[in-house]
Amino acid sequence: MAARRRIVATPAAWLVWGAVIAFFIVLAGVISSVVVSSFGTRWFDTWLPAGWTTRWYGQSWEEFTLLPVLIVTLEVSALVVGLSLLIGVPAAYVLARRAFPGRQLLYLLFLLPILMPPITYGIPLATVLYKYGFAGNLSGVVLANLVPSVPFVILTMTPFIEQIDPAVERAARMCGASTRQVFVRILAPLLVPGILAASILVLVRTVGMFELTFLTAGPDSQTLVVALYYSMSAAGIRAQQSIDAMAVIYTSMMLILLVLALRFVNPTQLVARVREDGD
Amino acid sequence: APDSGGSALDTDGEVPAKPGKAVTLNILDVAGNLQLTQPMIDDFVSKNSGVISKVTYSKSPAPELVGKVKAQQNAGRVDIDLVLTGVDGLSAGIEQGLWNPLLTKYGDRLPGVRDYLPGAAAMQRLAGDSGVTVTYYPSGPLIEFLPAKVPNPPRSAAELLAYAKANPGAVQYARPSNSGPGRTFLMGLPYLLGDSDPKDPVNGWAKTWAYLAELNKYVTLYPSSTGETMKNLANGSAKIIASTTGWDINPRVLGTVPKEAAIGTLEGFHWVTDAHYAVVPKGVSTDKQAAVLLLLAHMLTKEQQAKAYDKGYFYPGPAIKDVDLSMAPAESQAAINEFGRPEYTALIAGNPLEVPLGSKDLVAAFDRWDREIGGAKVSK
Amino acid sequence: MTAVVDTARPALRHRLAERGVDRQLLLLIPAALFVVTLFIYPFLYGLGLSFQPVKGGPLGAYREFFTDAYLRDTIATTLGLALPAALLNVLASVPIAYRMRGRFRGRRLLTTVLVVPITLGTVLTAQGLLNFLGPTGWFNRTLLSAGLVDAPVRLTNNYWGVFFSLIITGFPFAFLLVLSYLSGIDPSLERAAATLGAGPWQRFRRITLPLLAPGLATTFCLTFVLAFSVFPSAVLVGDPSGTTRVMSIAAYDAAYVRYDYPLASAVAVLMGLVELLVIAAVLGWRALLYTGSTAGGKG
Amino acid sequence: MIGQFNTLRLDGVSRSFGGHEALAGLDLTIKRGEFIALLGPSGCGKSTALNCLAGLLPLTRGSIWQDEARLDVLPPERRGFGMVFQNYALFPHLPVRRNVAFGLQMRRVPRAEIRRRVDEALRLVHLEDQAGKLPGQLSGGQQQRVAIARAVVLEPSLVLMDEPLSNLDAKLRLEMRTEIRRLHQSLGLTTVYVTHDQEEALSLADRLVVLRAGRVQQIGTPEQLHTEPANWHVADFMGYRNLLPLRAGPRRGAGIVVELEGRELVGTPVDDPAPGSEVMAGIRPEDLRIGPADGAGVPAVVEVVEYQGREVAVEARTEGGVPLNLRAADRPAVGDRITVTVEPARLLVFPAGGGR
Amino acid sequence: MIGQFNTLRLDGVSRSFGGHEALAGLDLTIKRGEFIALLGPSGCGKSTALNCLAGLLPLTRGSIWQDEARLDVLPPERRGFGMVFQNYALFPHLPVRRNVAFGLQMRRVPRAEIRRRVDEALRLVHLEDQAGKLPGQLSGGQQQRVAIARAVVLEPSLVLMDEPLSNLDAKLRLEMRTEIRRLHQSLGLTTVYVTHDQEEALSLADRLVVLRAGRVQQIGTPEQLHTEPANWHVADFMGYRNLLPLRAGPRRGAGIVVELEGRELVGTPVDDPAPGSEVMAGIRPEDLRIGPADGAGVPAVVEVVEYQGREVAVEARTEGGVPLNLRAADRPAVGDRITVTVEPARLLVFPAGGGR
Ligand SMILES: Nc1ncnc2c1ncn2[C@@H]1O[C@H](COP(=O)(O)OP(=O)(O)OP(=O)(O)O)[C@@H](O)[C@H]1O
Ligand SMILES: Nc1ncnc2c1ncn2[C@@H]1O[C@H](COP(=O)(O)OP(=O)(O)OP(=O)(O)O)[C@@H](O)[C@H]1O
Ligand SMILES: NCCCCNCCCN
Ligand SMILES: [Mg+2]
Ligand SMILES: [Mg+2]
Repeated sequence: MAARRRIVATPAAWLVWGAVIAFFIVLAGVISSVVVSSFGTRWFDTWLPAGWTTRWYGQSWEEFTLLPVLIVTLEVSALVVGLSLLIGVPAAYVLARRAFPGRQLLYLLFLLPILMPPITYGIPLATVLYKYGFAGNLSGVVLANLVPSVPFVILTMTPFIEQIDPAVERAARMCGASTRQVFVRILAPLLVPGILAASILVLVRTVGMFELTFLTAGPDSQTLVVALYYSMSAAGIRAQQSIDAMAVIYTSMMLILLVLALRFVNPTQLVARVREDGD
Repeated sequence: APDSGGSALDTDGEVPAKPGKAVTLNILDVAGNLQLTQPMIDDFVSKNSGVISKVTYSKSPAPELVGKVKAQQNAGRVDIDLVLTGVDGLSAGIEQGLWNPLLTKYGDRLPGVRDYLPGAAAMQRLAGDSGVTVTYYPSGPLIEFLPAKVPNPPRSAAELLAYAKANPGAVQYARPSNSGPGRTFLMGLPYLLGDSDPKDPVNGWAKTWAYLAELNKYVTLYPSSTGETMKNLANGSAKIIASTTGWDINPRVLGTVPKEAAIGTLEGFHWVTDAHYAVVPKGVSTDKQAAVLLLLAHMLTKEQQAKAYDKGYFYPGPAIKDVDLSMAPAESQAAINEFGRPEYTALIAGNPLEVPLGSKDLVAAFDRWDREIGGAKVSK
Repeated sequence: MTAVVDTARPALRHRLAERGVDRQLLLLIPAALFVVTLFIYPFLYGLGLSFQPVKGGPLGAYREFFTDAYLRDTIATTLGLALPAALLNVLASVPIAYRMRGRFRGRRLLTTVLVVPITLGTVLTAQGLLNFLGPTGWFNRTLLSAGLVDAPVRLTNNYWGVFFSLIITGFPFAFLLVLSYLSGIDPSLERAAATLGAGPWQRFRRITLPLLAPGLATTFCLTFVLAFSVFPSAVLVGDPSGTTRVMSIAAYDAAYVRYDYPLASAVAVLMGLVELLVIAAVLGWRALLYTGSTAGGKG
Repeated sequence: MIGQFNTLRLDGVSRSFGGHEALAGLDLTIKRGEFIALLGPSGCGKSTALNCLAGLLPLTRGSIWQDEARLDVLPPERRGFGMVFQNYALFPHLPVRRNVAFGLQMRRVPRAEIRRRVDEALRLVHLEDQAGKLPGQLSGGQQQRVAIARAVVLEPSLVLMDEPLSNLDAKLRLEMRTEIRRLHQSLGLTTVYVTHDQEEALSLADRLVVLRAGRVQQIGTPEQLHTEPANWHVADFMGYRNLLPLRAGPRRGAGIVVELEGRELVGTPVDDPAPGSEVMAGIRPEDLRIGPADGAGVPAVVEVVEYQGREVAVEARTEGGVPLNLRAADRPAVGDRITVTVEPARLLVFPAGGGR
Repeated sequence: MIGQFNTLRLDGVSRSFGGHEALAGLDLTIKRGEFIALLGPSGCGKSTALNCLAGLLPLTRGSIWQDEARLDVLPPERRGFGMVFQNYALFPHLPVRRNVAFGLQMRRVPRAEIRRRVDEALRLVHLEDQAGKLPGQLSGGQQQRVAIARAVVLEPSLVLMDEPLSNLDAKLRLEMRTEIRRLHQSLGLTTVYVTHDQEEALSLADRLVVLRAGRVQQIGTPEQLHTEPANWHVADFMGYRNLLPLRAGPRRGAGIVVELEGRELVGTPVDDPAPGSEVMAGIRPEDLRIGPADGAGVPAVVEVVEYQGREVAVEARTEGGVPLNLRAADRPAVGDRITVTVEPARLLVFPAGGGR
């Protein structure tokens, strides 16, 4: 429609698109400078490296036995995302829909783990987990990562749930749907954008969570970030390029996870809306 | 605490000469030491499968080590059997009482400790009985530059300051708490400047702090890692950086610094040495302790120590006497022959060796540096 | 007898239900249990630790924090980074997400690309910023060779380096959330507003924004928390002993360099407290807003 | 799930919102197979009553019994009722077919049977062609029909319908009305039906419940309500458009005399209004007869004439300024002078305070 | 903003969704001050037409002209129309008062005047007491009234109403209907009114537009539509509930003969059906007369009797199985045998294919 097209061309629009483009330029520069560097033999005061190689990747791969590390990372993030949704969404639902005494207090309780840096509770948490035999293996890493993830899900999901018309749920109940079925059949599909957003956020946080993972991981349950932080900040000499290579591996893995996540959920729903515009 | 009983779970008793049955050893490296010692360990395991059936390696930055070991010890389930660490992790652990003082009772099972180089022996004294020095190097402080850009490098601390003044932004060292060369430079200055007590950063470093404050006026940037300074040297945005023997050779082998980069020393400098230690946390079973002792004894033999030459990572590397480069693996010899510097032998022999600060003093020095030098930028 | 039971019990249940207490609250149990067992105990332990410093009595660690300007100032430094960054992330997301609602070719691609930076992680961002914006990076090279500047612009190892990294990692979060919240708003409301004479700006300002505001508040809180606890990039691309010495660095130093756990806990508790104050302000404001279904009627 | 029942008893069912009583003490016994209509003006509590019955709103007071079992403690999904919502409440993410199938899936009906019953239900509401669309792509009336299909496809023991036909056109409404009755009978349903359309209520229901401001005004058969409204509010709602505030005169036989602008009218008293008290006289438009200008009745002037097909609706005003609504077969002109009369049986006289 | 106009011309206005043509080539000229009703079955495109006019849906084809200015290129907010949405589309975050005030605020009306006009509008829709509530706290009918108030408070040059009374009770509907007409007249509005209720359309509109499946079937005054439907679809929709598929016989005078189960009936031909062709005979229920079992008309048996107040609706079936809908003043019993007759003027005979 002509009227709509005109809106697109307003100065405000130019400003927005300009900002988007600037963001993309910086982003592209940031990413490609790392990728280029990770494939460079040596790169001093020039536009591009002197030569090209893949040996930095080979090196990191061997040094950190990355294959098992990647598998562990995948397992941990899948479990954490799944469990935190399972635990967090119902709680978010109640907090969003119901008014009951103590609601504010509970909300605050759920807020705390996100606010507190893991330094405060990481070591005692690890001690508890070691005591009951949960740490030093996958379950410990998962449990520890759930501590900030569950509240994260609750916080992100609450506004999404508030947006859904409660009449739709009532209708489902009248069709005989139990609470569980209302969740699975009605709320979950309507909440897909929110669930997706929350999962991605939790995923990123989990894959990037160094402290809690390190404190609770055993030799077989290290995730990628532990290796990455090592290469980045441990004592000793490491070629810039091998850190770049690690960072590229980390990012590629996250990208793959993102793509996988989008495969399981229809990608259009990332930005879909329940009621489509008339147009 | 977990249910105990049986020798595999015995942690305090007599350590047998050999483990009852082959053990799995979990090794945590927080110092980058495995680059030097993993071939030694693998060699041992391949020859002694009856002692150690399998080794798992994990790595992490040093600071978090204490928290992890503490959490495990508090819970009574220690699953890290051997830690390879630098001075920082070692002394932090000693302060927190994390390490098993193995050498008090079983020092005689490690004949290699009697053959330490004088510098390594000094480093071993820092460890008391809590750790065993496995690799050693004299470190620095050195300065590094590209001869093409700095034809007349400074030869003393005063000249360095003058150079910095003449070329603002050209002199660079990384934040000491994040960088080996950075802290070596810091700890080396009191000797260079003739401070009253080079071992007391709070009361004995008057000249050093004054010098650093003056230098700070011409330093634009303290990167957060040595790697950054190396990159800046290579790309020309820094002209003179702080370095050590290892940081001189290894990055040029790796190609992150041009081969033609040169090193210099400042007049009257003392080496501030460095070492890596093997430590065993309290709470590791006696069976595993036995295996560790056997392993360490193996690592402290000459043939094994020769592997520590590596590619100059910790140059020279071996902690015991009479380990010649010719005993090292061919690859290692080739790298050092190409990128090493013959003058190191004389420099090492001809300058005094000093042990670094203990962890408490070092932390105090970092803190003061952060406040007065790095943090001074805020008010500018 | 039975009659009494019959009328008394349900009556209580009704009274409770009227106050919002019924079986549905059981859904909270897993999450509450989880947080209590795995967070509260360890957290109280840390809290307790902060009151047991090596010297200076129970409040010694706190006193140390507030009397030492080098520690105390980290609060301002952190807020000075986190507040503008979080604000910018949220504010920039809104118009962009708002534009993304309409249908146009390539919307999905654009959205996906905007979300990609989430996957970068702090290390790649830090490396990339150092490489790209550093003194000899492509950015400065371009400026220099175009003759726009004659010395490299310093954008790394200072405030701006950290700020950029907070934008690059934080913006996609904010954008993703805002876009999703936005898509939940009934488009017929804006149409109704249009027929009442509201132009695009008014529609946005009066209808969409108020309905979006609760989501924006949440988004702000989340990005703020992420920015507030910034650690690796404050070290890597910042100036960790000076302009970007944030609270988490102080806490980290205390815990992992000085092994002064009581002080570290105290700093961490204060971090939480400062965050809580900001968030309480935002959520308090949110509580004043309309937070309900964003549908406009039936259908 | 609870199956068939013999009676459903609402016992003092009440519901407040904040301080406001939206429903106050509803007593009603519904027999199996009955068709009950809840009728009343907008905001009187009809939807509230339905929601209470469905279990979607907790009661503030009162109880609901299904035979001897207490029902109000059960959650909605365990009551086994079907419901058509006033605002449709369709599942926006499911296409029409799956909206309708939803309840059957919940009840684990075999796939083939679901298919058959959904097809049947869609045919019934004339939406076979729209089965694949999402609710957002349907017109208002189409959405409403989906809502109906979704409820009846379950053949529930009790069907609750909240103005299910309000968005349909007259023709379709008649058809759907017939369908609903057919379904009610053939499936042996029990139905509670909320409507604001008295005609719909009269034609469909076995019994009507008239509500006003949350209170029951009258419960009775369609004929009772139509001919013997219990008070003038009910009368007002049941189509007695002319409600004249007058003063009661003496009784005359079974009738009562009231006076309008000096003319005596005889009416039928309801609820025994005291002589001399203020009363409300109610007359339906179709019960007012138009006579010539010099006729015997109350003189008035035609003000508005509205075309309504076979008849016209006339608004006239008496000399005293009282507006009257009438029907006429042939069209008077605006400004015509007429006289108006009414049969005593067709004029009801209520106490003015009336209502509960 | 565009102010008053003299004519508004829709020129081949069309709108498709995907392949489906929801509105096809609507030509219509609306004169200032006119009251137009859009009428048609559910899903026929009424809301679509309204949305196109409002600027909420881009046209697929055609154009809209306001006097000589092209209108369809303007965004909705620049057209200056008011609209009542079928689904209300109330702003959920604003209380009733501020919902109504919204448009005035957009037009920068002074505060005091906003207050006055909003109060007035709320009084008009009987919502003075609910002014402070949020839409979510209102009943369906109350919400609909807010939507009406919100649109008319602007006194716009054109008001578009999409079934604005569908959720109101009969009494309130009549009142609101009167209000809408009063507003239309006193404010000099031009109104386009979508409804599915023919009675509403007949009584309110100056002209009616009947749509079917997106196409205009007939445009005319209420009387034209009521008495002279252009084809049997319109008739169907205008209350000719009995539509009998028959075969055309010979002409008889102005009339035409059709045969129903061996009995000849005379009707009025519409659109000149060819003798011998298939035709549709349309009769309103109220035009069928009931005679005694041995009377002259078509014999039938009473099947359903439905109470409707003063009259009853009767469904009867002829011997040949054809169902007939009738009205009766007194109540026949189910199973009664009757005969049915009709006046020739009241029986319309259409070609069977009819419609566009
Ligand atoms: N959630 C609520 N909060 C406050 N008041 C409410 C709420 N729901 C309903 N009410 C009020 O309760 C009264 C009864 O509402 P209800 O929906 O039962 O009316 P209704 O009879 O169905 O009307 P309609 O025919 O217009 O749909 C109304 O005055 C309404 O404003
Ligand atoms: N967004 C859409 N996508 C696809 N089809 C649509 C969409 N909107 C409307 N339609 C279809 O267009 C046709 C006309 O719809 P419209 O809403 O104009 O009907 P209506 O005459 O207003 O009906 P009602 O009286 O039931 O409200 C319907 O068949 C409907 O299914
Ligand atoms: N989120 C904080 C991650 C801390 C990583 N520690 C790195 C050690 C630096 N020496
Ligand atoms: Mg209602
Ligand atoms: Mg419509």
